[in-house]
Amino acid sequence: MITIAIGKGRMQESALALLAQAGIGVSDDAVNSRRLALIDETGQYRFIFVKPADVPVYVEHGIADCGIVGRDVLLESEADLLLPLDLGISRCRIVVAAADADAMTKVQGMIRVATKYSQIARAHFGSRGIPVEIIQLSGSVELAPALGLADMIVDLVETGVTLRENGLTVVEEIAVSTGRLVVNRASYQLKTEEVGGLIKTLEAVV
Amino acid sequence: MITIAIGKGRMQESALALLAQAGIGVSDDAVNSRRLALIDETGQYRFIFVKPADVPVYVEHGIADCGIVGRDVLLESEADLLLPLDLGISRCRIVVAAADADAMTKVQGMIRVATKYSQIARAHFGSRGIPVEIIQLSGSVELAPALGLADMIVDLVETGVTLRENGLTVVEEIAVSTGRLVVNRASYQLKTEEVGGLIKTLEAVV
Amino acid sequence: MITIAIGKGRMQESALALLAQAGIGVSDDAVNSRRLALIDETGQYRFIFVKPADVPVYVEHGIADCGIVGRDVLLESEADLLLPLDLGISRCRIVVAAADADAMTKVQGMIRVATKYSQIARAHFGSRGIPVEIIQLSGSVELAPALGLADMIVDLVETGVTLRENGLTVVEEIAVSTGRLVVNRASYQLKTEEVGGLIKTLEAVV
Amino acid sequence: MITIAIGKGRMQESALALLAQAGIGVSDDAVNSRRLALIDETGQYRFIFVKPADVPVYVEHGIADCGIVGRDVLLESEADLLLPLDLGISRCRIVVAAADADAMTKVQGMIRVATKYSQIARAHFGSRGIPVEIIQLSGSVELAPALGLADMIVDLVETGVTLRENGLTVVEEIAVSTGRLVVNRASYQLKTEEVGGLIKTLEAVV
Amino acid sequence: MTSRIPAGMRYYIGAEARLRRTVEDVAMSVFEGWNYEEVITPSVDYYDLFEQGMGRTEAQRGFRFTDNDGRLLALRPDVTSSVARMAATLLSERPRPLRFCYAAPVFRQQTQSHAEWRRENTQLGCELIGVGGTAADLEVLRLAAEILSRLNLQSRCCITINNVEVFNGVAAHLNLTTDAREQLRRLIDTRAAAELQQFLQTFNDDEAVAFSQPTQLTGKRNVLEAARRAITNARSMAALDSLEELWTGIESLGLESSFEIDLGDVSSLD
Amino acid sequence: MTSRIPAGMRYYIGAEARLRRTVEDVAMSVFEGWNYEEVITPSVDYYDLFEQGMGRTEAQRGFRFTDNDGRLLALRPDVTSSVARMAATLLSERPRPLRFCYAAPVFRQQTQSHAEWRRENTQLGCELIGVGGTAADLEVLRLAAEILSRLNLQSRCCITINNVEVFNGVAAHLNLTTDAREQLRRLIDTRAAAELQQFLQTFNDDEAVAFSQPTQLTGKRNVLEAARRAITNARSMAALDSLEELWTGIESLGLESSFEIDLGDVSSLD
Amino acid sequence: MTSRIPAGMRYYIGAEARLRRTVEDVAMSVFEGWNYEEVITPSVDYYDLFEQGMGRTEAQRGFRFTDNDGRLLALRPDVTSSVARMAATLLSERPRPLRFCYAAPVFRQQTQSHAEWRRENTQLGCELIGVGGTAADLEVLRLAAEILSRLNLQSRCCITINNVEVFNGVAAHLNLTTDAREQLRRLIDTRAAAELQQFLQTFNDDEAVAFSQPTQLTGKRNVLEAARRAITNARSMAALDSLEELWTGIESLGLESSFEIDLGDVSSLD
Amino acid sequence: MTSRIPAGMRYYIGAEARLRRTVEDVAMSVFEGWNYEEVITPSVDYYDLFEQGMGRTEAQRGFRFTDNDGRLLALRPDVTSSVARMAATLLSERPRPLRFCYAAPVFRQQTQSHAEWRRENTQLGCELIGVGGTAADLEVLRLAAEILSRLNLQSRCCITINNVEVFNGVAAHLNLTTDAREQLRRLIDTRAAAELQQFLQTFNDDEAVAFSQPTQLTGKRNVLEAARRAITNARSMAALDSLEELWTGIESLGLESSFEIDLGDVSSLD
Repeated sequence: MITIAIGKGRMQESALALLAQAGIGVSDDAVNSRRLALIDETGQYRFIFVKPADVPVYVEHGIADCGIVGRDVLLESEADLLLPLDLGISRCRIVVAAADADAMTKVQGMIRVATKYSQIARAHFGSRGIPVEIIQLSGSVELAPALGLADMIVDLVETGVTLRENGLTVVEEIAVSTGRLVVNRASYQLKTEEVGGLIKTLEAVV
Repeated sequence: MITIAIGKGRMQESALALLAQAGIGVSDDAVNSRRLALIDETGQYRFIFVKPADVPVYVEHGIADCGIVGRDVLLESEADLLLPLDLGISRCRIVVAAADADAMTKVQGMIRVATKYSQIARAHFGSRGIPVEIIQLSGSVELAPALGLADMIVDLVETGVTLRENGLTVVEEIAVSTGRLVVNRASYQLKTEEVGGLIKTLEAVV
Repeated sequence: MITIAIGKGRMQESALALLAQAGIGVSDDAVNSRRLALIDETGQYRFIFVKPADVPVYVEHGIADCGIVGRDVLLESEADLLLPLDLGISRCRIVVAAADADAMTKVQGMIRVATKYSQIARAHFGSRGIPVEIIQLSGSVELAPALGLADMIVDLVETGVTLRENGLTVVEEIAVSTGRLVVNRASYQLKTEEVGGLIKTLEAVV
Repeated sequence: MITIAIGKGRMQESALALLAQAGIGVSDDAVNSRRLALIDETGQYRFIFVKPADVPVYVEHGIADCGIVGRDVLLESEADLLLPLDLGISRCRIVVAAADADAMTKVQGMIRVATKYSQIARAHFGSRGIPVEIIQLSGSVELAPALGLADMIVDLVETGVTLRENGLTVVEEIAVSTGRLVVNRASYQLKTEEVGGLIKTLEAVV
Repeated sequence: MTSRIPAGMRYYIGAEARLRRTVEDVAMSVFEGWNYEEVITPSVDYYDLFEQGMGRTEAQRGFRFTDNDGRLLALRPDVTSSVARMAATLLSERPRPLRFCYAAPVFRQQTQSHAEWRRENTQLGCELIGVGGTAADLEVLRLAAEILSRLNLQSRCCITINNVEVFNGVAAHLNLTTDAREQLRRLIDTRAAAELQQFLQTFNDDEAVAFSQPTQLTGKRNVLEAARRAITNARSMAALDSLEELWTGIESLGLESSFEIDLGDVSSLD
Repeated sequence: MTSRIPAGMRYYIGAEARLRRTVEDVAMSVFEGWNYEEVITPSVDYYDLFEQGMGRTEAQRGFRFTDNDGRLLALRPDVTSSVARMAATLLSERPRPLRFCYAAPVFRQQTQSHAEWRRENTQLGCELIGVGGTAADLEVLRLAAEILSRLNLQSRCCITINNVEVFNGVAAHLNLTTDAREQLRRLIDTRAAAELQQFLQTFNDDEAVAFSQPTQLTGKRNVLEAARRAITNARSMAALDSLEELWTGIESLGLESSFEIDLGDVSSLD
Repeated sequence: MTSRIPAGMRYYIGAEARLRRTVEDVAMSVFEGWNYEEVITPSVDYYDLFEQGMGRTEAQRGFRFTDNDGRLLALRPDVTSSVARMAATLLSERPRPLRFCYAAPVFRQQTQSHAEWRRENTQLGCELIGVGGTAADLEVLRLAAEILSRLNLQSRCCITINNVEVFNGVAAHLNLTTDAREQLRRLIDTRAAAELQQFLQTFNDDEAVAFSQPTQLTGKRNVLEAARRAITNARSMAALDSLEELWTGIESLGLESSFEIDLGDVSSLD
Repeated sequence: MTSRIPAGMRYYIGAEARLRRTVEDVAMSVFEGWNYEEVITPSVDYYDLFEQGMGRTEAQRGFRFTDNDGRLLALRPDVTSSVARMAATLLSERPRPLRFCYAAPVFRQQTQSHAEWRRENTQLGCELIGVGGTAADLEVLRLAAEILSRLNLQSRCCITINNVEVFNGVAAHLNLTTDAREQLRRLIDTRAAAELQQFLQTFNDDEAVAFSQPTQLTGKRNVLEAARRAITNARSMAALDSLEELWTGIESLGLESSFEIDLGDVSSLD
């Protein structure tokens, strides 16, 4: 049996829908039961639901063999995982946003960037040779420019509504993020067939 | 005018109640208005509401002069702030918990500790000379032992219900946490009177 | 006028002979006068006589523009000098010597090497990947094996008589050493013509 | 039997005289025989004669159990040896000398110090907080100021004649140097009685 | 303050220490039975040695510091590099083959995975130097299998084999720049299927397809068959032949359940 | 890979570089007007110097590395330590007072606050060595005020003054161990009122009360009055007297709006 | 113990410090007159930057230490590398040419020559980026000459010019391996005539002769003539043409006494 | 370039490696016979641990480097410090006595003597923690003698014993400053008779005489008798009593030829 960790929230719904489409069904009752771990109807897969940022942790430590998680989380976590399948779900963009589309050239002195994604922000500005002060926040990043904490933010954008409501506009796109199937390195070797089977099953519906 | 950052959620309610008691009132309408910043009825104080973990960030950077935040957040953030007043609100405990009360002596090999509070956990076990593997999670820490990710957790405990529901028991208490008034170092020098006034006003009702 | 530093002793005689052959004469009286510095008969060159190991020092520091010194001294000093001419005088060999010609394969454990030339010895054994303990001596190196201080020595050999008298035989040759004309980098730029003239004059008799 | 290393030259004569006085005689014939090692007439002591700077090397490596060597050499070598007896022979001074007795305050910019004793010079100026450029020479140090290589020298002074002849005067005295009996640490433990005996014998004539 | 122990470091007390010693002794006795000589190499060595031996990415994970002459040292992240140098220099004239084994602590300041918590580990290994071919490879694999079996670990471990020339042949065939080659290597190493297909698509080359199906890179003999369908360049073909010969050897020893071929194991290149 | 610039480092281009040069020049010309000689000290110095000069906590924030002789060096986190050593050794025989000023980069590998993003800063300062008393203190304060004024910063800055002997006197009076003294210092430094009261309560000593009201430690002349009500030990009293004299001097110069007394500024002890 | 100052470090007090400031100010005002913008770059930067910019041999002379993420840092041995990166990344879209100047401390843990005692020096320099040709070269040379003249150093200094493409052309023509090329470079750099002739002899190539006569590599216009007699490869010829054009420019400005051509100045390659 | 191996490092090949393993195994089996548990401690630990455990002079000889959080690490120069910390913290509640043994590599960047060429050595040792007195001391001495005997080294070795309280008592009696105490320690450690007599002369104290005759510090029972003639302070007297009891124990076991008392062995203080 393979254990699959799924990020709670936004990702969970689309992941379960995709799995159901691939014939790996979990009843709604089960999902709502608040049990720690669920077994799918075929009895082949066991699911655990954790915070999205913790999916790579559970998979890296081998508690789960596989995980379904957004690319944004993966890039930020720098986890050492295999990424054999892009599930195409929960598509969104990781962007640099500011009040002014020309912010990059207009900011005087050091650019201050507020973000939940400090690794991604550091790599992005680093690869372009732009020194920035990165301010790590844990939420409501879009408020930072208006409150004067930062000149720009690096954040996830789905519809762009939140940005607009806070008077922000996209300055540049860093990456597109979609849900990925990730696999633990040892599970990939020791459960080659089961993991291979899951990949093929999901490939068929992606 | 002094800007005060308040952590959203659990802390917000008791903080606003305390402030009201001290004559610093903010109407419920204002709080519900989703405005970025609110001014109290006396016009002396401006409030911003951010994620609890971000309160030290806003105060350290001087965006807010003061903040109201739990001691757990302060210890974890290692922020360089002044702490002139213990507000006594939102009391809870930071504890080590495990399935077995004797876990500390029973675990074979390295102890694995899952926590949202990795600085606090590292300092606690470090000061006792116990090598541990700390696994940083972003939430649902109480699930980690049952899922096999960790032998113990370091977490915040208010009533103990969550622990009990997950079959965990307190192994030791690390610290008690209550809401604190924190002040930016520069604001303390440059706005000595206003900050001093706030402290005195709050002292009267603590 | 160009200042030339010459190593006292073995090198001095052959250097002065070569200079005389090139028309740069210094009278024996002058040499014996114990004066600090001598001017040659043409008045173009000034000579100072110092310990051979100090010739690179005087030239590197620009006290002398040029020097005449053995390659053994140069290799050992790691001085940053120009070496535009091999004078071919005072030819000798830098060798590894031991009581037994097969010492390299016969020594048990670490090889101990006594030498006045620790840089040369370190580079030689280092380039061959042989770990050795180098014991720096200031003289009478050939006694070290018989006294039990070292398994081998690295030393200068002219005739081989000293080695034989001490029961040593050459194990391998590291390099051939002859007297060299060395030039200070700045003098080479700032006195291009004079230095160039000296080189040409000497080239004619080498 | 105890092996004693003695520095050739200046120190050898006074050391042998002192030993003879203490009843440890070596015939002149033996000394002149150029043999590697000599046994004294009592058969208790074996002598080897090496360059003064190499005496600490032979004793540290345990090739000789004891050595007789000047304090100047010991300070410079930083050898890890026991020093149980000051023999009082070959007394001289280690000094800073310059053309001008007020050199220390008159030199403009960095002070350049030429010396054979770079460790001693570095320690001396270092302990007084004076930054100096130390130029390591291997001999004829007294010529360095006149040739313009250095502002001062650190050197050994016996009579002061050499200094005077080169127009130098003592600026300050660093230390007094006399011949010392030095002992290898292991020999001191493993041959306690013999070494103790030698010390007592020599103490009687010092 | 000094009650704390650095991150990634630990004590082994009593039974745990004994267990480590036992494992080492078992491995060493197996090695000795196969005529492997034990070697002990320096714990501290020049950083350049490891950069050459392991590639820059891995070597940079090591603890680094400068020696008295300013040269950069590293706390050994790897024993192989040092044994290889020893064989190539000090023992350059010793008759081949050379058989060496070792059990020694190795270190990393930055671990690769968050799950690799320890920064000090023991590396147990052997090197068979100066002889190639299937027989030599089989010797080492049998040795490894014997050690796992003596430690009762055979059912919980799976030994991965690969011949990096398969990858190298394809990379050479695609005529990649150093950067592109490194990018391809990383994508294969993490089986990043989506990115791989995008990367290889630009080449419009049948060979490229070989690495674009991560699930076909790992398995038993079938992996080789799948690879042969896509790969035609001579260098990779030779490597596949040699892997096949090795696998046949494994099968004839009845050891195929302990081994697995993984053409995508390109982590140790750089 | 090398397009990145290390965290906490930055470029200053054109106008920004010019501004820095201007600020330095202004400060230096003021210093020169007061007969302060410029000194330039080594950017790299022995770590021990800074540990002695700044205390271990601050010194350990520096970039540290070893020299060719294995001694620990630090990239200067502070200029004062070096000037003090120079005065005490190289210039030990120069007639006092010595007046020195400097403008030099200083470095921290670990910054104290998350809001201090930069790890390389310029320290502008002066040292008046070999003379004490109110006149000397006033000279330095007037100098500081003049520089701020010339840079038009006087309205945005407030210069904090303190005499650490006030704290030292109380600590001595309470007869604290080194650890307890350090704990008290940290609590005062962060104005941790709750912890302070708990800590001081165990002493049941009127003196202790002096530091338990954080809001009474910072202000103008009133701070001294409040302190006098609690403190009676001679050492602290003398320090309060000297602070009062200094404040009177500041008032007589009409500069009291630029200054503030802060008895709780004990950050630089250790 | 802390009275000592590390080897190669020193104080500059009073007049000496003032002199340094004056020299910097003079240079900066000349640079400004030519529209060069001042830049300040980080004192601490990634070691890799310097290895790329200066070559490994020179970069390894720097003070090196690790950052919080384990990456290797160096105390800046050079400003040029950092300005080049800034131009290529942060300012990649600024219109060319870019004109930058700087005055900043640079450091070496291991000095190249025993006569270079200091390990901290000030590098004064400028970079003209994004424009080539004789006019650009002449601009920088005139600037250098003007600064020397303003400092009254013109009679005591000689500015060496070279075009490394002369060497590169010959090395390419001889089809040298990386190691052989480096060996040749070192022999030319030290004018090791005996070793050079031995080295070049194996090539039996007329071009090779060009570098075998050290005395013919350094001088005025005559150097070019001598070189043309031996060198025929197109790459070196182009470089000689461009050097000649530059020299003609120098002559037309009457500055030839301050300059010297040195085809053997290949120290900065690697 | 990477053919070189760093100074003070070496390989052990075949027989040499086997010999080392044998020596370790012999020692460990003796330790086990006496109920000592093996421990393995971190090869890399905080520098502060070793500074506290060994004294600054010795600790500074270690290889040092910084961790990701900027804290200074050292490559273990010593195992005792780490075992002591483990006993005091992690095992603080384990019933005493604790018996631990270890065999582990230790490192020094700067060796103390030129004759100590190696910078990596193996430290074999044991710790008996939580029990004092002659019986405990004798246990450890018998263990050491047994190991030497099992290795056939008893005739070539001599185990030195001392009780540093003899020195400490005298230093306390003379009321020395930290610096003077350290100076005295060094003079005794090197038996610098001339300097010692000069140093002690200033005290005009009979006790001082005890250490001024280096030849009387090392030997068998007679050393204690000589010391008793000069020393009268209670602290030293108690230490001499305890040494005498220990020596009597050694004699009753007939082991006095393997041991020597050395009151001058004060190298490990600081």
